[in-house]
Amino acid sequence: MDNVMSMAIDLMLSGMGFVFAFLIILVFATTFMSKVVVRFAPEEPATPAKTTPRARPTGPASVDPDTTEAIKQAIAKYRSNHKK
Amino acid sequence: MDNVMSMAIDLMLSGMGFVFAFLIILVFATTFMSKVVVRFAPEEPATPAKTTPRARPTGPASVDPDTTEAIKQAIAKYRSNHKK
Amino acid sequence: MDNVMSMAIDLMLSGMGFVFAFLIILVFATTFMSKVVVRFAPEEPATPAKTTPRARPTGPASVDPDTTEAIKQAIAKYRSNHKK
Amino acid sequence: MENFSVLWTGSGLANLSGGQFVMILVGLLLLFLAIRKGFEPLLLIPIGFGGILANIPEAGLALSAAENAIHMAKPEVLAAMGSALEVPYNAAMDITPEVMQSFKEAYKNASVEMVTAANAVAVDNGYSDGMLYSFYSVAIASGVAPLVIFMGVGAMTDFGPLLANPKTLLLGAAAQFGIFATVLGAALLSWTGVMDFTILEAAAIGIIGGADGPTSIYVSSVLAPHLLGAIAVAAYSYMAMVPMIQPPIMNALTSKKERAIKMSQLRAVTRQEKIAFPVVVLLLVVLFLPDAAPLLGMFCFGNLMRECGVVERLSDTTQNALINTVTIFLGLSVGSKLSADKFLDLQTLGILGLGLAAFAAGTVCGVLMAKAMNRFVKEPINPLIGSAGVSAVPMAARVSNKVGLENNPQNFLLMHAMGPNVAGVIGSAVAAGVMIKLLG
Amino acid sequence: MENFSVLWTGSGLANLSGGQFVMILVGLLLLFLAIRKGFEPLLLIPIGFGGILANIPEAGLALSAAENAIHMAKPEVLAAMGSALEVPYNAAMDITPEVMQSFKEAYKNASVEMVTAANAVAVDNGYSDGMLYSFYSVAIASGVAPLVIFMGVGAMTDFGPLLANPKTLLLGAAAQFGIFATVLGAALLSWTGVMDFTILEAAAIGIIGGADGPTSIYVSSVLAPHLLGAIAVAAYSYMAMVPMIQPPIMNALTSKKERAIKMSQLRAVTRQEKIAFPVVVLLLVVLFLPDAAPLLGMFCFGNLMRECGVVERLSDTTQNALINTVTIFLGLSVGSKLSADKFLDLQTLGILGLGLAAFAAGTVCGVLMAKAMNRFVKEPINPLIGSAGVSAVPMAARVSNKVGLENNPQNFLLMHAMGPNVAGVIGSAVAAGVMIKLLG
Amino acid sequence: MENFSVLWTGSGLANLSGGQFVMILVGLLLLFLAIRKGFEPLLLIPIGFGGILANIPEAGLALSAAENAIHMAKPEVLAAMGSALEVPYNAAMDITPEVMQSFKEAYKNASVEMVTAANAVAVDNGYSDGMLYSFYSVAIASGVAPLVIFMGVGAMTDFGPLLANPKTLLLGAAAQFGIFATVLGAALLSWTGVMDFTILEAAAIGIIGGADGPTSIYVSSVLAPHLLGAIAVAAYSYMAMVPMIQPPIMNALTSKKERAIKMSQLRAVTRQEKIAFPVVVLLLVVLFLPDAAPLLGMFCFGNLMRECGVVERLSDTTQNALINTVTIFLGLSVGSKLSADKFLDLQTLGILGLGLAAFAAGTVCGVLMAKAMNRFVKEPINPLIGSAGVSAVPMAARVSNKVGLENNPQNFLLMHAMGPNVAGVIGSAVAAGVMIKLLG
Ligand code: NA
Ligand code: NA
Ligand code: NA
Repeated sequence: MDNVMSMAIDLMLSGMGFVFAFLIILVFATTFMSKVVVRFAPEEPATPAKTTPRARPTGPASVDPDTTEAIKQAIAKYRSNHKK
Repeated sequence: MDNVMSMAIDLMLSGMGFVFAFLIILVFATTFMSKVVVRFAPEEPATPAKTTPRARPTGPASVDPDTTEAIKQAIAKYRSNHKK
Repeated sequence: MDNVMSMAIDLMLSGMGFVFAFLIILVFATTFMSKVVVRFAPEEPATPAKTTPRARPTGPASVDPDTTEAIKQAIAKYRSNHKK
Repeated sequence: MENFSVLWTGSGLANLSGGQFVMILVGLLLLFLAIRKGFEPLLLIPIGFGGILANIPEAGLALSAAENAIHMAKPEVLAAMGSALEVPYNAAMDITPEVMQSFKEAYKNASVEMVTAANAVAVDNGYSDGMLYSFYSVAIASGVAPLVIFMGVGAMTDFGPLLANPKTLLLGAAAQFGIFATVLGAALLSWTGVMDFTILEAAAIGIIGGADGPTSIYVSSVLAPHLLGAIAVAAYSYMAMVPMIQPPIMNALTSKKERAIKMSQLRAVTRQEKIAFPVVVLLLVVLFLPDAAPLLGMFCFGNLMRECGVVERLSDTTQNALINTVTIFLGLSVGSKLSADKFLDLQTLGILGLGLAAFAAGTVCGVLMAKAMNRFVKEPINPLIGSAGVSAVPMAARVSNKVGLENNPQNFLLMHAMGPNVAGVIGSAVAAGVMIKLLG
Repeated sequence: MENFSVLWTGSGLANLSGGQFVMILVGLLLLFLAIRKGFEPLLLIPIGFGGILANIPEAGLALSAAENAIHMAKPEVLAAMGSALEVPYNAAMDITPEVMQSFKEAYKNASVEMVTAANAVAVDNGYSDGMLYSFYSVAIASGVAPLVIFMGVGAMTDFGPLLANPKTLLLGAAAQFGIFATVLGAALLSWTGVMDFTILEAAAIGIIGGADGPTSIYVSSVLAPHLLGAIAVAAYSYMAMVPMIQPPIMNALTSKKERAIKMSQLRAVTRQEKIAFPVVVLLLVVLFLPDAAPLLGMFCFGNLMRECGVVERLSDTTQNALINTVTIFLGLSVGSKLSADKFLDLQTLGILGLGLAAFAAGTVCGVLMAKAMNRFVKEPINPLIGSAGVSAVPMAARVSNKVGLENNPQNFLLMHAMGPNVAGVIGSAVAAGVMIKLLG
Repeated sequence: MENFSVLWTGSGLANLSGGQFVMILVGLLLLFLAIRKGFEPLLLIPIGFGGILANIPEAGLALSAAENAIHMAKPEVLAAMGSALEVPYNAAMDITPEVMQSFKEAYKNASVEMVTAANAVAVDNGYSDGMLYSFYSVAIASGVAPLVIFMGVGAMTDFGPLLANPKTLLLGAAAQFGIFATVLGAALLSWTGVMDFTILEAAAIGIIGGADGPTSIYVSSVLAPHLLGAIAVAAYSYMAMVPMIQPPIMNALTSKKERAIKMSQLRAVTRQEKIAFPVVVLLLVVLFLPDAAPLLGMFCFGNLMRECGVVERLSDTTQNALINTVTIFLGLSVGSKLSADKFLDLQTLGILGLGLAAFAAGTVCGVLMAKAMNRFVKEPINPLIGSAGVSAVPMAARVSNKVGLENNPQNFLLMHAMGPNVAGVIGSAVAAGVMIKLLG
């Protein structure tokens, strides 16, 4: 029994220590990564070029965002009403 | 051979007996359940409150049913024409 | 080593031979099949009757192709914009 | 060149047996019926295609690694297999048809441990399980595919019409007589010496009368796996032929006046009742028939997901991607049982004949039950909806509706027939549970 | 008639034990909470339903073939099982409760080889694995279902708010104290003799404090599979109760002024950062904690599929058909662990109590960490977002937002709270990795 | 503290070998190519990610339970493993690198029975199969994942252009020379002593020239599983590089005038022809090449589901949820073969070089075949569509179209090139069948 207690304390200390260590390193790594990205790979301006690698099955550019939004809402509505 | 025949007769009697017994009990259980439900959990009026527990992903209330119906038909049409 | 070489040559000869044999037979079989089909099962005219065996979930005929195309594009657009 | 002779001696043309040829034609016929005649295409296309694949000579797609090794009959491999399967054979002996037969028999009757050992030997010697055999093991031998499909069917079933008129459950009960009449018929064929069926085989054949694909496959995978191919083909074919089988019987057993009975509109059913119903069925299964728990449990689970309204994404997947995926592999797996040596047998003819009798008997009892009930209930029942009790959802209900309209163009029976129709699904699952309990 | 007596003696009514009755009520309660109260229905409906199925008397759905054979206790089968499991028993001996117990013990402690042999004997004698047992083997014992769900969660997670303010990762770290405090609590109960938990059990219980379903299931399947049912039920129930558990704690630990702190709007995050983040996390896992690789690896993989923008079809399937399918079978499998003999135990009470403590402790530490950080950072943090560090995505973040709005109707904390919220997912996966490394 | 030292000695940083470091960079490179350069992202993202996971030190994600136990090398466990694998070792002996090597060799060459026993020992001692190893077993070792993907590809393939001009099948045949030329090249490297390939390995490498992912994976899983990682990476990478590899060859082999040949519009193809075509292909497989039955059977089945028009829900699932799910696990499984000790080998360099040669040789033969055919047919063929015969659907057809437009802005070759393009899929499946028949 005593053994379980001391193992639990050990587990808590090493566990919390490790969790904090890992996430602190992650804070630094993330911050560093963001700086590198912003420096070396600045976000391309929002032109069609930006989305080249993105899979665009068949979508032509002729549908404006408002229509898209309307369809989006309609579909959401449709789906929430469906199969009731 | 004779054995198969008598086993089949036994199976028929006990099988049909059990099927009827089970479904007759189910008739009573269902009828009773319906009474209980109607008594203790009357259908809430058809207000939005009714559908609270129902998962509504993102659907805003601003799309009227007619639009929904139009979209629904359009999608059905689209899907039936697709990949021919 | 020599053995590998001679086996590779054998594999190439029999492999290319078989591939050509199979696809040449397929050319004839396909041509023959097309003739049989055109002869005995001529394409039904492009009326609704044609699509009878095709599963059409719910799509009524009241949505015209233009609408379908618009929806199609809108959906494609919506999908390509989704989850950016 | 040597390679060409290997290719030739291993080709289908050089090995095609008459049985395989016939079975390939049967597969093509199933595809034709499915595509051109609309016979249950969702199942018959995978079954038909799987049937053709299973009969490709030398490909061994429907055989296990050990069966493939036995078929290839290399002396040294056979010797190793022999020690695993306790067949007295050594590599110096001739490979006679009797030797081959004794290996096949030994494998069929071997214990799990011996089967495992034989397959290990086969894999060590470079053989592997055929593709369809793998599908069958995962999808059907484990029992999982019919259960998942039953869950999907549950998620697609609306019990509203049944709840509005619960006494139509009795029509679903009566129509199950088709199942047990068929068992009796099979036993009779056995008794009279026309054919030879064990009681297990008779029961598995009987379930065709349940008019419910997954139930048929589940029961025959438990009671008589070797008949599964013929039973599944018979079940789905006759379900597709319901519009031809039922109307003459319905017309013969009813008077014009009975067929014109107009039923009052069904009451509205609340959402809570629909949620509670699968739970009630489940509890009755718990109390009375644990052996129906896998089938009815998954069915009720699917229906609860459908009705509870809070897990729509699970319900959607169950009704679409999941059931479709499982249907494909279930169909191919059933097809694996259409190999010539299993299907081209006198028993198959018996199964096809008895299956037809089963549908007819179920229809008869459903209609007669409705007529009998009319003596006791005040609100009369149109006996045409009795035939829908065989299940074959929703085909049988549509047939009721169609025959009804022929007699009274204002009389729409569809919703009324949906009650006994879904009751038939429950009824045959109960019958399946009884048979597995008593024989399994 | 004999058949009727077989049906009766095999019925649930004749065999229902008190424990099974109670567990069926528990299953119904879970269904009620899920459907009427909206308690994590996606998981609790399959779990509750699976729990009922697992407790159907005589159906043995949650038992392996060998366990079913032992339960049925036919002398000749038991004798064969005895030789496989090294239990001294022959068919002539009486089957006393002690004999049954010794078989159960022997099976539980048997080596893989003996288990295989026992199941082969059972299958040879006509027994088979129960449906839920098969689901459990494939979905959970293999570890695959929680990992696939974690991949799906990764594909549904937006790390944008976290990337905009990476220091909120520390809130996610602090809230993991709930996990280890619970381990300590379980050890304390053991030490004081109130209950009896091994360190493995204590650790598995602690992970409830991670407020993350798949992580809890994964860890308990590795460390303490026999507690999996209770742990999963506790984890999902308390996650559903986050809106009740957290607000009082948050209000008690903060001043009105702290709760009204307005946080500045988050900066925009570029697509490249979102793509790079899962790779960065993966590389840290590679360098520092290989034991978290399955969980965090699949999580990062899902997130990379989401963000990279070139595999949208894979990402869509991961977020829909795949995660839904796996959720269904995961839930039913968890339900298989709700059998009366495993669940109705004093330990379950302890687990439920400790789980509640875990959530409270995590909340406390998250809030206090936020207050502590305010002493060091110049841009003040509203301590209400600290509670979101327990994860329970997105419920905990919504609670932060709601409590914030109660104190300052203009203060929208939702996006700010999403940072610690998803950080909590990473944090508990790291904690899981540490525990598996040190104890697994 | 002891725990910290356990965590440190088990961390990646303390165990990362040079080979693992390099392979993680390779994985990152594949991710980069997939995301930024659009190189076959659907496969290369899972493969690259899986490759990184497979090289996480100490995590053992790509190893079986027994391999993990051997790697951890606890004396008492090794002793038990030794008796299962017939390695002379007892717990008192030193664990030298030679001992470790002899265990690894023994496991690699063990019979199925010995492998089973070794894994049972490992599981009894607390080891388990790595996640990626499990995925590989289920997805690839069973052969099922490439077959299901092939079914999906069949369901996405339109044979219309091929049916309109069946003689383009010959272009698909000619381009398969790439496969056999590569086999010859690998044999030549072996003969000259530069590298060492067996005929099985040479054949598996050759299939890269088929330019068809699932076919490559299927063949190498049968003939040379240890090369599967390198072969799959080469196959998908070169497929992505088709727009770079092919145009120079096409321009070098054709005159300006040939490239400007305008082809007449394709005739309309009826629905019945499209339905009959997969059945015709299947029947030819039945008659001539049973060993191609798994690949071509599933391909034709998918195509029949697509075209028959009565099972659209099955076809939809096959093309979406099912193929996407399988792609994810296939990719991760392939990644499991990118572990440093398997991939960082001189053979991999040979495979990459030969793969490039294979694509080039296939392109050359396709173009030359088209030129040769022009001597015999009256309706001239633009030789640019010959290159599409390598398959790499639809990339190679697009390349034909693009090069065509550069020479004649009015000449749209896309539909004409789709014929040889899909013919190439059939052609390489036939070649795969021949190689499996003669060598498998
Ligand atoms: Na039925
Ligand atoms: Na957490
Ligand atoms: Na090809």
